[in-house]
Amino acid sequence: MSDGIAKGHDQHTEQSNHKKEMSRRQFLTYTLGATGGFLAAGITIPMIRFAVDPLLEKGEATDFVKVTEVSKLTTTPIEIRFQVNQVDGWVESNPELIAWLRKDEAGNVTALSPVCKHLGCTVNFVSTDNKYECPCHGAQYTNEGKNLKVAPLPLDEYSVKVDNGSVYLGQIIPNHLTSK
Amino acid sequence: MASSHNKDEKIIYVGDSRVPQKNHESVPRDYMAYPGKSEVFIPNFLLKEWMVASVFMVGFLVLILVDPAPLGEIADPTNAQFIPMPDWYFLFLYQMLKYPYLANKFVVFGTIVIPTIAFGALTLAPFLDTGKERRFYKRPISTGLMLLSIAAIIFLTNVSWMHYEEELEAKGLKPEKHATGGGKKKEEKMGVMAKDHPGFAVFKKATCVSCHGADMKGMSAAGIPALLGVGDKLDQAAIMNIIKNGSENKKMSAQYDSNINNGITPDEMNQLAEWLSKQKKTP
Amino acid sequence: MKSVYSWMDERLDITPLWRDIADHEVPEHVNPAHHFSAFVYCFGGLTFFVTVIQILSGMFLTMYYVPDIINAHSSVDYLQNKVAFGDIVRGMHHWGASLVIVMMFLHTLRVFFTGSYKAPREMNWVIGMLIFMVMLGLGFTGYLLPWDNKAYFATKVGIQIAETAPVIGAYIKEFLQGGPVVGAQTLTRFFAIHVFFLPAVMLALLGGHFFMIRKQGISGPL
Amino acid sequence: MKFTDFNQSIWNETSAYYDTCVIPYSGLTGNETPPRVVQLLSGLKERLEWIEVPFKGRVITYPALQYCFEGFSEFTNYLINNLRSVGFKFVILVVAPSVIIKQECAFDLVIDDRNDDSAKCKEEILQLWRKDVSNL
Repeated sequence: MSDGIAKGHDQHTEQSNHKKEMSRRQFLTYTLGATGGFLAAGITIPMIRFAVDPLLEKGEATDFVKVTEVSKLTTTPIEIRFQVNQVDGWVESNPELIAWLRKDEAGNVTALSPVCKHLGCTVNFVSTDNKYECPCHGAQYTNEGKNLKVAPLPLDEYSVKVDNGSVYLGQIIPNHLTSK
Repeated sequence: MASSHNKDEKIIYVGDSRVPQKNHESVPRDYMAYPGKSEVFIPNFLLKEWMVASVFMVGFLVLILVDPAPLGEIADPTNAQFIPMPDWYFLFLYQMLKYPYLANKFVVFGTIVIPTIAFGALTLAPFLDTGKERRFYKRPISTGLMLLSIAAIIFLTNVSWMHYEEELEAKGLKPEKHATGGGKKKEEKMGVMAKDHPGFAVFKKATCVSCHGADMKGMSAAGIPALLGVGDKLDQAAIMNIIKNGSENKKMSAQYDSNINNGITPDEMNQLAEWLSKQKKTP
Repeated sequence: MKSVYSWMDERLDITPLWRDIADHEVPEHVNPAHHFSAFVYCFGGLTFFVTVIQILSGMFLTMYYVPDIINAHSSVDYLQNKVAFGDIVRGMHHWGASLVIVMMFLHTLRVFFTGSYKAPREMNWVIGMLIFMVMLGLGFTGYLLPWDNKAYFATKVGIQIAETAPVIGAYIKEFLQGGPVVGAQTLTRFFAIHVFFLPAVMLALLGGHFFMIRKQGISGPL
Repeated sequence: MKFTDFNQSIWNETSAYYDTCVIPYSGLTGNETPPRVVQLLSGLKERLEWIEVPFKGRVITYPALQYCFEGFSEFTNYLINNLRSVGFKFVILVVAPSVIIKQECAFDLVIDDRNDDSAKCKEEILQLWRKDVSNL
């Protein structure tokens, strides 16, 4: 762009010593470009790094939290307590969550949230009945979380990721096991 | 460029067909009127400007790295201790309001009349100072007024700043600089040291806890200092002295006897002082 | 690059525009390479340079900043201490605010003492003074935004001073505060003024300032 | 849930499910230093959470009793009667740690240092509810 101007300028000003002037002019133009680049870089690099910081931040367990090993799970659900450290900028929270994990016959890991869909009490798994039962108003759920009594909806699940023998839990999602 | 090589091929758009196309090239301004060597703006002169800008920028970045922008505690409208200070470039206006004929009943002079006259005169300078003469030493009135104003601004700013520093000292305050950010980071690193020392057990039993707290962070609002890092400032003997005789500013009274009465042995008190002297910021 | 330029030039005829902006001669008396004392002519350019830094760093700061009395302080604390280079970007904006005033002051003095404000450049001087006032306004409104004690009390004093104006004082106060106290509504107001209104005015004035400099040229040697 | 989570229409719809009322009791005497008060209240809060979280859909926490006073037992009996008349079947007192209730009172359950454990405390409440079913 500046080349264009420089050239245009040449044609109507300096006539004498054309060739020499060209090279000097070119040199100056390049130096100008370099200086401009230095100025621009000095100012914008910190700002751009500032802006893209969230991309470069190590995503340490922001989405999924490791809770246990697959090998420890059976077809009978077990209770696991875990903490999620949710940091959203300057808003930080560390809620403790409970999940009931089991491995079904095919080896798929499922994790249910024990919050009763009736009024929010915490349900427990009663192994003798092979059911989840709510202590408050007697709601019952199958081991897949399907609502049998009292509760209007099946228990929610956690999204589960299995990686290298470890189980990772993420967001709470509506139950999709029981619709199958 | 198309325009310079093949003039015929170039299409010139004229927004409204009724407007005749201007044919004259834009003519660069002629500075031949001024004696001496002139220089093209791009690239020769701009390069020099940008060199200056580069030096300026490096200095600017160094300033930023050396002195980070301050951030005080979150605004607390009930904080009666805080001395309000405007940005430095408003200080001279602020200081002006402290003088009797520009304050209280006459405050309009200080806030409106004088600034309006000053800024108004400055803005209208070209219409007030209409002489042809441009050299400042041949324009004694305008130059004199300007120098006087500059002197007044410097003087007022300086007085205002000195006054602020005196006030800070009188109230025993420190300007808030990095109240939250930097401070918090350091405090988190600074925990209670040497927890297995017997003095720690004594500390929890003794009267210290009720003011300085089990986390030893004190209560800055009530003027109770943190004991974290106390070993950096005081040694065991000095700490014992404060426990026995109270602090120098009399905010803390002597605690030794009441602790002995509570069943803490003198040996344990010594352990306490020794343990406190081990509370250093860096292990 | 060149072919893209020619392609555009063919359609938009931008070469004359560039010529107008860039293709002119600069006289010896403002060139520090000839007389070192001519460095005083750099202040205007440096003011513009810092202004560009202010605009850029301000734009980037709003990626994290929230104009709300509960979150403003934490967001500034967060962007300064937790975000990479946050201390530099905020430092640029904070110190740039002071430097732009210094540079503008020096530029004003240079123009004053060289008598450059005289005919035919009176209008440009007036516009320059308006820019000065807009800059002071930007400084005043920007000061409140971190919502720390210093910001809060300085603003309170500033508004009290504005209140002393006869007749309209109470209205100015109400307008600036946006409510009965310096609080949530003041902060959003100051934010809007600082980020949208004053910069818009300033860009318009700067445009006028530069247009006149190109049109009238720099003032001649003394 | 907390009493503040209810308005008239929510209460009209769901009151049948909330049959257990929890009264927090801090048992302050006035002798406590501020840090001690903080300690007591945070201990009390922790105990309340043992109950409030797992039994969220059945218990309601009412405003607390803060200071100990003469005639505690008469007053609480009066309080319990009134609460029952609103429809609560069970009234549970949750006491701050290290505070001891010496007087007799008619609470269905008192959570204090004797059952100072989340599991034990849950078990006691379940037992209380089961007793009710067996009474029917």
